[in-house]
Amino acid sequence: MGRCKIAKSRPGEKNMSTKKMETCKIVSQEKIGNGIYSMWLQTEEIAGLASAGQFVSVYSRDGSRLLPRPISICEIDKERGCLRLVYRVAGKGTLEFSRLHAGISLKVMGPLGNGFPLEEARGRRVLLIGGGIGIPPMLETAKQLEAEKILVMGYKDELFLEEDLRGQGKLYVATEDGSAGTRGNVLDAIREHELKAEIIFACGPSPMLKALKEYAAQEKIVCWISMEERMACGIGACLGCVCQSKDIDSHSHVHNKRVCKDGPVFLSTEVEL
Amino acid sequence: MGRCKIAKSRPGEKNMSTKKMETCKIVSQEKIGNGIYSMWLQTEEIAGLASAGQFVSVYSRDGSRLLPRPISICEIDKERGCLRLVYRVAGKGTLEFSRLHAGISLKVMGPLGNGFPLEEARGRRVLLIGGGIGIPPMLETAKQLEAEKILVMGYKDELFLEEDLRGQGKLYVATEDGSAGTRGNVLDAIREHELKAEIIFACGPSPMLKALKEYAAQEKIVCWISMEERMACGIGACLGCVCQSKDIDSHSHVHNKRVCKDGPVFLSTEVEL
Amino acid sequence: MTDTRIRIAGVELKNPVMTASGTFGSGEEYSEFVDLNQLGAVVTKGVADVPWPGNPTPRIAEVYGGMLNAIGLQNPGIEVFCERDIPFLRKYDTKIVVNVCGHAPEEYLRVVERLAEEKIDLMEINISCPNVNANFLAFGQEPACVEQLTAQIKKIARQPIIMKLTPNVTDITEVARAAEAGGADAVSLINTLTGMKIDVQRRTFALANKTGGMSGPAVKPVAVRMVYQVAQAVEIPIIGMGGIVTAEDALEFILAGASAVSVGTANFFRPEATLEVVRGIEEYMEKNGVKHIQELIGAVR
Amino acid sequence: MTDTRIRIAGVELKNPVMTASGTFGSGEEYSEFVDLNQLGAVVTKGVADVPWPGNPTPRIAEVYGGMLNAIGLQNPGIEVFCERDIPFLRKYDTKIVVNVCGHAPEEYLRVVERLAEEKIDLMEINISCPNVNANFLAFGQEPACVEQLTAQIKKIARQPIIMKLTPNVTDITEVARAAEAGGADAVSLINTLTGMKIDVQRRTFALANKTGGMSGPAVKPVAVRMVYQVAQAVEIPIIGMGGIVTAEDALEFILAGASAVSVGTANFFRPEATLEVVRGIEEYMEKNGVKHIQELIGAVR
Ligand SMILES: Cc1cc2nc3c(=O)[nH]c(=O)nc-3n(C[C@H](O)[C@H](O)[C@H](O)COP(=O)(O)OP(=O)(O)OC[C@H]3O[C@@H](n4cnc5c(N)ncnc54)[C@H](O)[C@@H]3O)c2cc1C
Ligand SMILES: Cc1cc2nc3c(=O)[nH]c(=O)nc-3n(C[C@H](O)[C@H](O)[C@H](O)COP(=O)(O)OP(=O)(O)OC[C@H]3O[C@@H](n4cnc5c(N)ncnc54)[C@H](O)[C@@H]3O)c2cc1C
Ligand SMILES: Cc1cc2nc3c(=O)[nH]c(=O)nc-3n(C[C@H](O)[C@H](O)[C@H](O)COP(=O)(O)O)c2cc1C
Ligand SMILES: Cc1cc2nc3c(=O)[nH]c(=O)nc-3n(C[C@H](O)[C@H](O)[C@H](O)COP(=O)(O)O)c2cc1C
Ligand code: FES
Ligand code: FES
Repeated sequence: MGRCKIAKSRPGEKNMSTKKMETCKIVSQEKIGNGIYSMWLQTEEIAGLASAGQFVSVYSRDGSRLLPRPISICEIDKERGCLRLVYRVAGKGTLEFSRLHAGISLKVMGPLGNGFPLEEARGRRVLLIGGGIGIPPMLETAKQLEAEKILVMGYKDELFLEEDLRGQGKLYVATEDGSAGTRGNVLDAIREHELKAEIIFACGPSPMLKALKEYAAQEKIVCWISMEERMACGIGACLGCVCQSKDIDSHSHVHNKRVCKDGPVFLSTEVEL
Repeated sequence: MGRCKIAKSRPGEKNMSTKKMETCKIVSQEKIGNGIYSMWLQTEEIAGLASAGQFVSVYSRDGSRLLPRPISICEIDKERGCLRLVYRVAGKGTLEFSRLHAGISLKVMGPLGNGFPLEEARGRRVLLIGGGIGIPPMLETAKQLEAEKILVMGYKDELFLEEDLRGQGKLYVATEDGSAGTRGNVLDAIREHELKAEIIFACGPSPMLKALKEYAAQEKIVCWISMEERMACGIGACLGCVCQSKDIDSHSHVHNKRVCKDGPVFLSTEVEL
Repeated sequence: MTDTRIRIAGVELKNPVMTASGTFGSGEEYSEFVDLNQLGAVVTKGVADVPWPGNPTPRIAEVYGGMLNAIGLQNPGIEVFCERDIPFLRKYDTKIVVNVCGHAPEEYLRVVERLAEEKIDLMEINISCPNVNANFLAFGQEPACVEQLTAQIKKIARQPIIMKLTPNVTDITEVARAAEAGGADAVSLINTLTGMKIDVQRRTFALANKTGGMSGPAVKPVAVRMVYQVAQAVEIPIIGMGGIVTAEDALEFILAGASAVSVGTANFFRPEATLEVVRGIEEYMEKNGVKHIQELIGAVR
Repeated sequence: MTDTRIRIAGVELKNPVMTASGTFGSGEEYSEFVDLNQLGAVVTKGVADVPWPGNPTPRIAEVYGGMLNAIGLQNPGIEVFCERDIPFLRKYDTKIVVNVCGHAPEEYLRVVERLAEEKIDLMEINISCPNVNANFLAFGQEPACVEQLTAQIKKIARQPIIMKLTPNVTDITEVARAAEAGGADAVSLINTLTGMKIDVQRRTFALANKTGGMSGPAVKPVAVRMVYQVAQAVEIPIIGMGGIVTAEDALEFILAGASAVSVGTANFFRPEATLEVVRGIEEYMEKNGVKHIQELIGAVR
């Protein structure tokens, strides 16, 4: 129940009427890596409502693909009302997005889910960890966080967003092929540099999150992780996107939490990986 | 069988390898009437192969609509390799087309079907009749025909393409609401002006074609009409687009002819309306 | 002025537009996008006698023009439902249809009995969820079972019941007639078509459950056909669904014989779809001079 | 080097890609776009003992992600077919599969008998066309009828026979088992799903025949599911179809248990679809180090 209180203070849960379905113009589209694209969207209200670690549902323009593509918010420009999404071409939907140029519109719903609990980390020593296409949300999280920030980013080979991240704190990099930073994964980098923190915020592939959950348990530190699951509604209605929860969830009354609404950011101890 | 020989000499049937599937850039798109659009397409080979009265299959860019939209060829610019299509927004597919601007590409297959037998009419007195959205193909037909041309075009109210048509022969107009030319349909115009001809080429709605068929029978003149039917393949393989033939058809061995391949232009006496 | 009111088993709906069970939760999530007061009825996610955890993930897969789901009827159980979801819905001026699921007749009966005291308007009995049983034949596919279950439920039900039919049958009219014979007040159709998707890169099933229920625009032609067939076979009202996104889609069902319609998968990509359908039907009626929606029901034969 | 050869009832195909009956004529029209020599087999439009005029028009309606057809099996009859279409196809280095239709067993048997003298490789027996009979139940939906017809045909057939199954049944494994019990050399599935479209502006059916057979990408999940089910139920080879457009689609069917696949509706909007599927399968095999296509058949369980 302690957790519940924390959750209540997380962004996105305060107000019932915070999600918008909008048609957003693409402001810019840029290839920033091998199959990795960065897109700025002009929103009406979404950017204003958004916080770090939340995501948006992006809809395909082609009627054969109806479900949303959930994409994390990489940067928020509240002044201009713009959102930055950084995504990898993984299939037909993201391929479509990557081919759209500035001026074309996309249907976007958001902001969705609960972001990272920045208040929890304020003034503390924080490890911000991103792996692969889990790196983008860590940028806005780093930007907003008022704390001692240590960034650890794990790549397969080619780096992306590292310029943007470098300004946000001490940046450590791990690459699987050893082409930059530590050879290996983010935990290898953490161990190599003997990095220590009071709290972890992380987003990345399941194996990484699983390893971090164990690491945090050993080190007895609080660890918040952002999870992924296939989605249909994106707002908590269809029960498509659940992850297993340690305890019986107060909404579902079974051992399931909805990634889209109860997450995507969870305490590592409240979910099974 | 006499008809069969005529058919053999119609454009499009000579060579087996005359149909192309191409991705064509839109050169221009213009609204020329209430819900009526004119689009020029840059083709690779289709324009070079096309003749008057043939049509093309235009494919939607949206994966929810897979079947072709058959659209008649309104004008052919062989030198530039361009085709003009004039179409009415009738549903979702044509609505989509109408929203595309120059530079965007469309998948087009063609040229399809058999056009008007221009040779049959050379040097004779010809009535070129168009009704509604059947008017566009009569433009290229008029342009190519070396004959004494009398054009009779029937509209609901607002005129379109009449500027283009006026240069091609003596033009008579009928409008249902009487706002221009004869009040009524094309036959009313023919009767009002006591127009006479040795041969008719016509395209328009079924009731008009039916009336012309009867008129031609009474007047004992040869009448070629261009028919419409729902299509799937557009090339004669699926048997979706048949019309009823008076005699047993030599291909189908039943009383059916394929509009897409055996037509769309038929002798009025060879089909039931 | 157009009159869109319809009646199902004596319950009057202000218009024929409902939500489809399982696609709208109990209305709370979508109340951010939709004024529930404007809907004919809200149909809730299926509820069982006890909480069900549902299937493992992935539970969702996209398919061409639609989706597969294998939620496996996760639900918090009837007690929580009565305490939390019914009071929420009762704040709105809309009818409440509770969708009921179970593994066996006793389980359905327990839920129906529990609902007797509740202020709900209709019950929809889901006998067609293909995701629960490992064997492919569910008992919603056997006319005799359907008739029997319907009769058992009718015996104890305080509210009128709608039997929800599966499309995964040779002859849906047989099943519809069985429901009618058992005393059903209405039938609703279609539930999802059983489908499968294989991930060729990973060489696995896209869904943990292997098969899932297919829904969305892709299934509409099958749904319209079945509604038409059932409309020729039974006297009780039909609630039509399967792929409805627009008012035009809804009108296809109504013209085929449905008295009301449900909007399901469309909510996921057009949260305001239900309201758009309500408005679009009104516009169609006005444009075509249709005074009462009744004139449209089954008008195409 | 990849080996894409497969065998169906002793007939070796150079690759598992065929055309779907009724979507490719007898190959002539598409030979402008496709080198028929590169196809595993050409399956012809259904042929009956005498010419059939088919249904009135409209015979075609577009639906979301697919189409409805109610051609009604128009065909020139077996005599013309043998004189014209078989000689045309015999010019190519591909296998010939003749699709056979009829209203009653005697009609099928007359066609099968007439084909005995012809140099064709396989016969595909269409027992599932929903467009011919006014009543909704065709005899391809009754396992007993299927077994009996299969046995009758097997008695006189000189070429191996493929029984083509309808998806409009509660349990397709029952029908597949009946075909196997009757002696079928292979089964193919799915034929079209019965659907309906209503034109709400004109308030009429979109098809003159009211209902039509649905095909195209929209039906693929149902087709893959049924191929998987049948693969668990029978020993004879399966030819999978329903919505295949790309090599990835074809591989779904193969991984689910199909030995070969047919490309149908896709020909209408991608005339070169068959060849693209052939090439795409080869590329997939090369990329994934699959030496023989056999390794993929039914590999996902
Ligand atoms: C909360 C959340 C945040 C995400 N943030 C990002 C991000 O910032 N950048 C980024 O590149 N990717 C992100 N992803 C993953 C991204 O959603 C998928 O890569 C994308 O949906 C793939 O779509 P596709 O059409 O290209 O692939 P396809 O495989 O063709 O998609 C088919 C279907 O599967 C779904 N799907 C496929 N992969 C995933 C996945 N990994 N997670 C969820 N659904 C999936 C699609 O949404 C679609 O419905 C995020 C996922 C989640 C759940
Ligand atoms: C040989 C031929 C030539 C044609 N030439 C022209 C032309 O030059 N200009 C023009 O505006 N229209 C022409 N048409 C009609 C045009 O094809 C239809 O208006 C168009 O296909 C409608 O598509 P939609 O998506 O807007 O309508 P929808 O109603 O949404 O289309 C649904 C389906 O029905 C088919 N369909 C709808 N109406 C027709 C129709 N009248 N004929 C055939 N199929 C139809 C569509 O192709 C599509 O498959 C021609 C038709 C034929 C057969
Ligand atoms: C995610 C999801 C969950 C569903 N859950 C239920 C359910 O609990 N009970 C039920 O009767 N039908 C359920 N259905 C079926 C829908 O109510 C509806 O019958 C079906 O989806 C067809 O309509 P559609 O194409 O508009 O979605 C569910 C459908 C989906 C997509
Ligand atoms: C226009 C059309 C005509 C068809 N005619 C036949 C036929 O004569 N015999 C037959 O067995 N199947 C026929 N079919 C069914 C196809 O062979 C195939 O089983 C079905 O369309 C599913 O495959 P698809 O989705 O790839 O088209 C026809 C399908 C279409 C679309
Ligand atoms: S995607 Fe529907 S509950 Fe999360
Ligand atoms: S559209 Fe296929 S035969 Fe004419």
